[in-house]
Amino acid sequence: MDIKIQIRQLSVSYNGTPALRSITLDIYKNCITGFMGPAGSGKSTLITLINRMIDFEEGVRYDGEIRIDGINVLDPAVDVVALRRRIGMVFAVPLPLPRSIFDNIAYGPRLKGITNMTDLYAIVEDSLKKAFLFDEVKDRLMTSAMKLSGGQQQRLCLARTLALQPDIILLDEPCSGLDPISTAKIEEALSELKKDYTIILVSNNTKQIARTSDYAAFFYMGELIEFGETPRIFTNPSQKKTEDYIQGKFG
Amino acid sequence: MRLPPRFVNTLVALLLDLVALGTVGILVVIVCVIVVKGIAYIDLNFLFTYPEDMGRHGGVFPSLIGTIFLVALSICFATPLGLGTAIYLTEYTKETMMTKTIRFGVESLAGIPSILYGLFGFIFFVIKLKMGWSLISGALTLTIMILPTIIRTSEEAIKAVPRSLRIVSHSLGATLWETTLKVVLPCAAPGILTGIMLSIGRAVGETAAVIFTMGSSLRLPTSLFDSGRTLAVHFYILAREGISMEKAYATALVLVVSILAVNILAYYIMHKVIAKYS
Amino acid sequence: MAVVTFMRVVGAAIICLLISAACGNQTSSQVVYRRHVVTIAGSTSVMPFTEKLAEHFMIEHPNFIINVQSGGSTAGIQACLNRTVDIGMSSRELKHEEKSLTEIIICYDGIAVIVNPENPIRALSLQQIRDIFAGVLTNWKALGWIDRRIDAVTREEGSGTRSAFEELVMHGAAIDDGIMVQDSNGSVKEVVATDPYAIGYVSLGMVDTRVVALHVDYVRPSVETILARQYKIVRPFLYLINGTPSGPAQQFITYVLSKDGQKILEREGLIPVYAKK
Amino acid sequence: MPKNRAVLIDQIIKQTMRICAFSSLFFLFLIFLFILIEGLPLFYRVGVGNIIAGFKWAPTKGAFGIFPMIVSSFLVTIGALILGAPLGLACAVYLAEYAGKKKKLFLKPALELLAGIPSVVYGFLGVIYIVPLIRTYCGGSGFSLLAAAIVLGVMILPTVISISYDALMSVPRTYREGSLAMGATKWQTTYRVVIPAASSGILASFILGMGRAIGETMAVIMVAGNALRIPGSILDPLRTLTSNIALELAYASGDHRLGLFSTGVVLLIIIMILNYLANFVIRQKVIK
Repeated sequence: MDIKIQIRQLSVSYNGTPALRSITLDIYKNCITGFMGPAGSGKSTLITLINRMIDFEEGVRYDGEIRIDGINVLDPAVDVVALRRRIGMVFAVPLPLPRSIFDNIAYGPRLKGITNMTDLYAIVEDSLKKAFLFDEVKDRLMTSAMKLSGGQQQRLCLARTLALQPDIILLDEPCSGLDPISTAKIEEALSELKKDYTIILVSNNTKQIARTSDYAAFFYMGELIEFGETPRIFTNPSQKKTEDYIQGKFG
Repeated sequence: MRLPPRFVNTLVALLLDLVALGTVGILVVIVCVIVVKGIAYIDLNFLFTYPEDMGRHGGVFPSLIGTIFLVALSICFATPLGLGTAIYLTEYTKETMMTKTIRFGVESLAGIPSILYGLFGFIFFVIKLKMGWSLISGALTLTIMILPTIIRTSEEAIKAVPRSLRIVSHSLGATLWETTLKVVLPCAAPGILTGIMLSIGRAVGETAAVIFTMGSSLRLPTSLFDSGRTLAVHFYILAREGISMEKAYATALVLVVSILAVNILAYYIMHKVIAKYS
Repeated sequence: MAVVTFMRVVGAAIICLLISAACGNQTSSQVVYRRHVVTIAGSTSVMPFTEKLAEHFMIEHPNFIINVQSGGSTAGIQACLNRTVDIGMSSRELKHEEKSLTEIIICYDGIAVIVNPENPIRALSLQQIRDIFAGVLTNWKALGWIDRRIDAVTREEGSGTRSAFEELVMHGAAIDDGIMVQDSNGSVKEVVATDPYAIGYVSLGMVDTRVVALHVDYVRPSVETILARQYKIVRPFLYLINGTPSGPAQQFITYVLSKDGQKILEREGLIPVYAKK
Repeated sequence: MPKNRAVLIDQIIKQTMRICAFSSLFFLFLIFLFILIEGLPLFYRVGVGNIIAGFKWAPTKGAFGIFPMIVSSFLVTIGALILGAPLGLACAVYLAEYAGKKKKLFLKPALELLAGIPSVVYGFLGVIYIVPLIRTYCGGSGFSLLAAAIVLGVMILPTVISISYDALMSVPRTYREGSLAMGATKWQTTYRVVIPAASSGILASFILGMGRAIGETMAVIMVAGNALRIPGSILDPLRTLTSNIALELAYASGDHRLGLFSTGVVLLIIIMILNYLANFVIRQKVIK
């Protein structure tokens, strides 16, 4: 299987306090890689580095390499705007923009310069279908996205990300505020999407990682404790800490 | 003798109630006096005919148009500048010595009394730049005068836009400007509009800065370099020179009602926004 | 959605305004092209009469625009000196260094000393008036009325009426600092009309039923007494031109000095030039 | 990866915004520059003392003393504060502590609308109603320190109210709850806890109110009588720095005009000091 993202000796600190220590990790193409770990373990920090959203934090220093298709995205010369158009991101809280469903999803394509309404509609429809939301909203695409339920909003955010036609999708605890049914719908969507995309799912819900991911990584206190194929991690972890975490002894 | 605290408490509550109502009463009385005394002399004719005999007879049409032109021009100049400043201060830069200096400048401008704006506009635009007493001199002077209001309200409005929306926009590959234009400004629009409305109110009612920069010609200004007399200046001259009390009250009515309408609309929009975010 | 609409509306409104402003300018410049414009500025005393003359003149000559600005005699003289106006208006004589301008006397104006109609006093001597404005006489009792402070009102520094009054009445004595100051004929009249204890001085042409003009040294101020050279507080109203006037300006001046123009001034209570001669 | 067009546009816009942001400073600089250029030569020629401490203002005769106007400006301002400050503070306290939500919703904008009424309208109503009242019941011409103080007292209310209100509202809830829990009545809480805690903001509101009063022009011209002497009583007319400029600017030329700009310089300095003081007072609290 191809490696999509290579993380090499990556260290990050916030105002001098280390958040990630010398992480080395490979993310495979067309797979769901789950990042798990207790709060403050550095898993969210890691994904914000991949699309350089970390630039909006203050007092951050990082060191090391993240290579996507061989190009180091931590290089200061990298065009972050183009980078972010290749890497979609879904946040922990559903964050629709205060405009219509259609405009939310068309936001990314429009930034790319697509203005033709037929093209835009095709992209919107396609993205909504992939996020399993189209049937629920097809009659009210022009109504405000704020009126959707939490679960719908989160799928809208997923669809909005898909509309960018990215290679990689980063999901930062996307189901933390959702009910089990909404969660199931998103997980269903993800398992379909991995055919076309490389997905990184951050979650502190170990069961979700077990259900959905192909590979799993366990972070603790800024260190990568263990990484491997999900079934192995969950059935036969090589580290004591991993086992304790999976069994719910802390976290 | 010491009064029992509970009694004092009730007394004070009552007293404060009266004081607050009394103060609002001042506003009500002012508006009522103007409306009651002015309403009899005002009709469409008054608004759309030319004044005769220094304003003793006839209407206020040139002043009305002069006021609209003056205010529209100064808003057109001040809004991009003020909005640009607010965007720069909130979106494009971090708190540094420089932003502190800019904020100090804005605060200082806000504190300068209008007569000094008049003095400055007179010497700079009218005399040094040889624009004469004209619409353009008045508009440029007012632009500087209302700039702080627009900057401060816009800044407040922009700051109130949740950070998360910006983050989302950036994550979708928008540049800082695209984010500002497509996400931040639309969300902040009502607040910015409130600032513009308040500035309009201020500009319409201004006299001291206008009279020395735009002059007081009663003619209809037909070019940027024509002198003109705004409603506020016209009212000042009518009232002060005792030309016609009827016309003065009628002009005051137009002035006060339009300013109050703009202000009330501004507060209404602001209130809507507050209701939306909370 | 609503916000976006808002922005669009605001944007559209601003664009419309800009376009209309731009169009407005264009049409006006075309109009100006065909019309003759005469700019006149100066003394607030002369201005109302010039306004009136201009109104009549423009009815007869619709292709003329006469722009009348106040500003005061000194400002009018200055504006005329640096040629920012076609005609300057002055209600005081030119000083030595201003003599390069050509003076045209358009009429004569008496300065009336006015009191409120409630005031029973109808006559004062020049000396008494001088004492009042010099701050020597401060109570109406000394003049035979009630025991009440005299609220004298004067004009501000730079006013032509004030300098004429200083010359004709004060004879070099200084006007007291404690006296109220108003900045136009109209506002002086307004104070006198509303305050029963006030006394002030304005252009004779401004006197109407709301105030009473006092007899000075037993002479009633009027066109007749001025013509008979009995009423002494008189000054000329001047138009000033710098060099040769433009055609339109000359045309307006000719109109002002014509029988028609002079009649208008006479009706306003001023003394026409031909009568004085 | 090369920088794309959007990023370039972003840079251009950033520079444009920066220019906008500096425009305020530029305008402030221009205002200072031109008022000082016009105003300072006379200080140099006539002497600072002869202007600031001179008693005689007769610019056409070479006397440029504005001491009576400086004094008058402060007298009017203090008068306005005596009337406006307690009233404004009372309204702010009422709004912040006593008014119900519904009442507040109506009262706060209504009080702020007072700021929207043009100063000429205040002046006009002052001339029509307050001046004759003073003339009839107190004596004098009515055009007086008292009339100006009353009109300005009303005019500074919105400033005093809104800034005091903000200061009162920023007092933490826990202060009030602590006091009320100890059995204090609402008034005792307000008087002994909330107002002292908000005192710096309230003081700042008074200072900014002073700034507003000292800078007001048209209303003052209309009601103050504009005499050149320091008033001997509150019923005497007086002329402030602002009205001196506005009364004579249109007429002035040569040294007379320079004299008015000198008046402007003095006014500008006073205003700057007041603004700085208000800022200082507010910041003082933050540091604490």
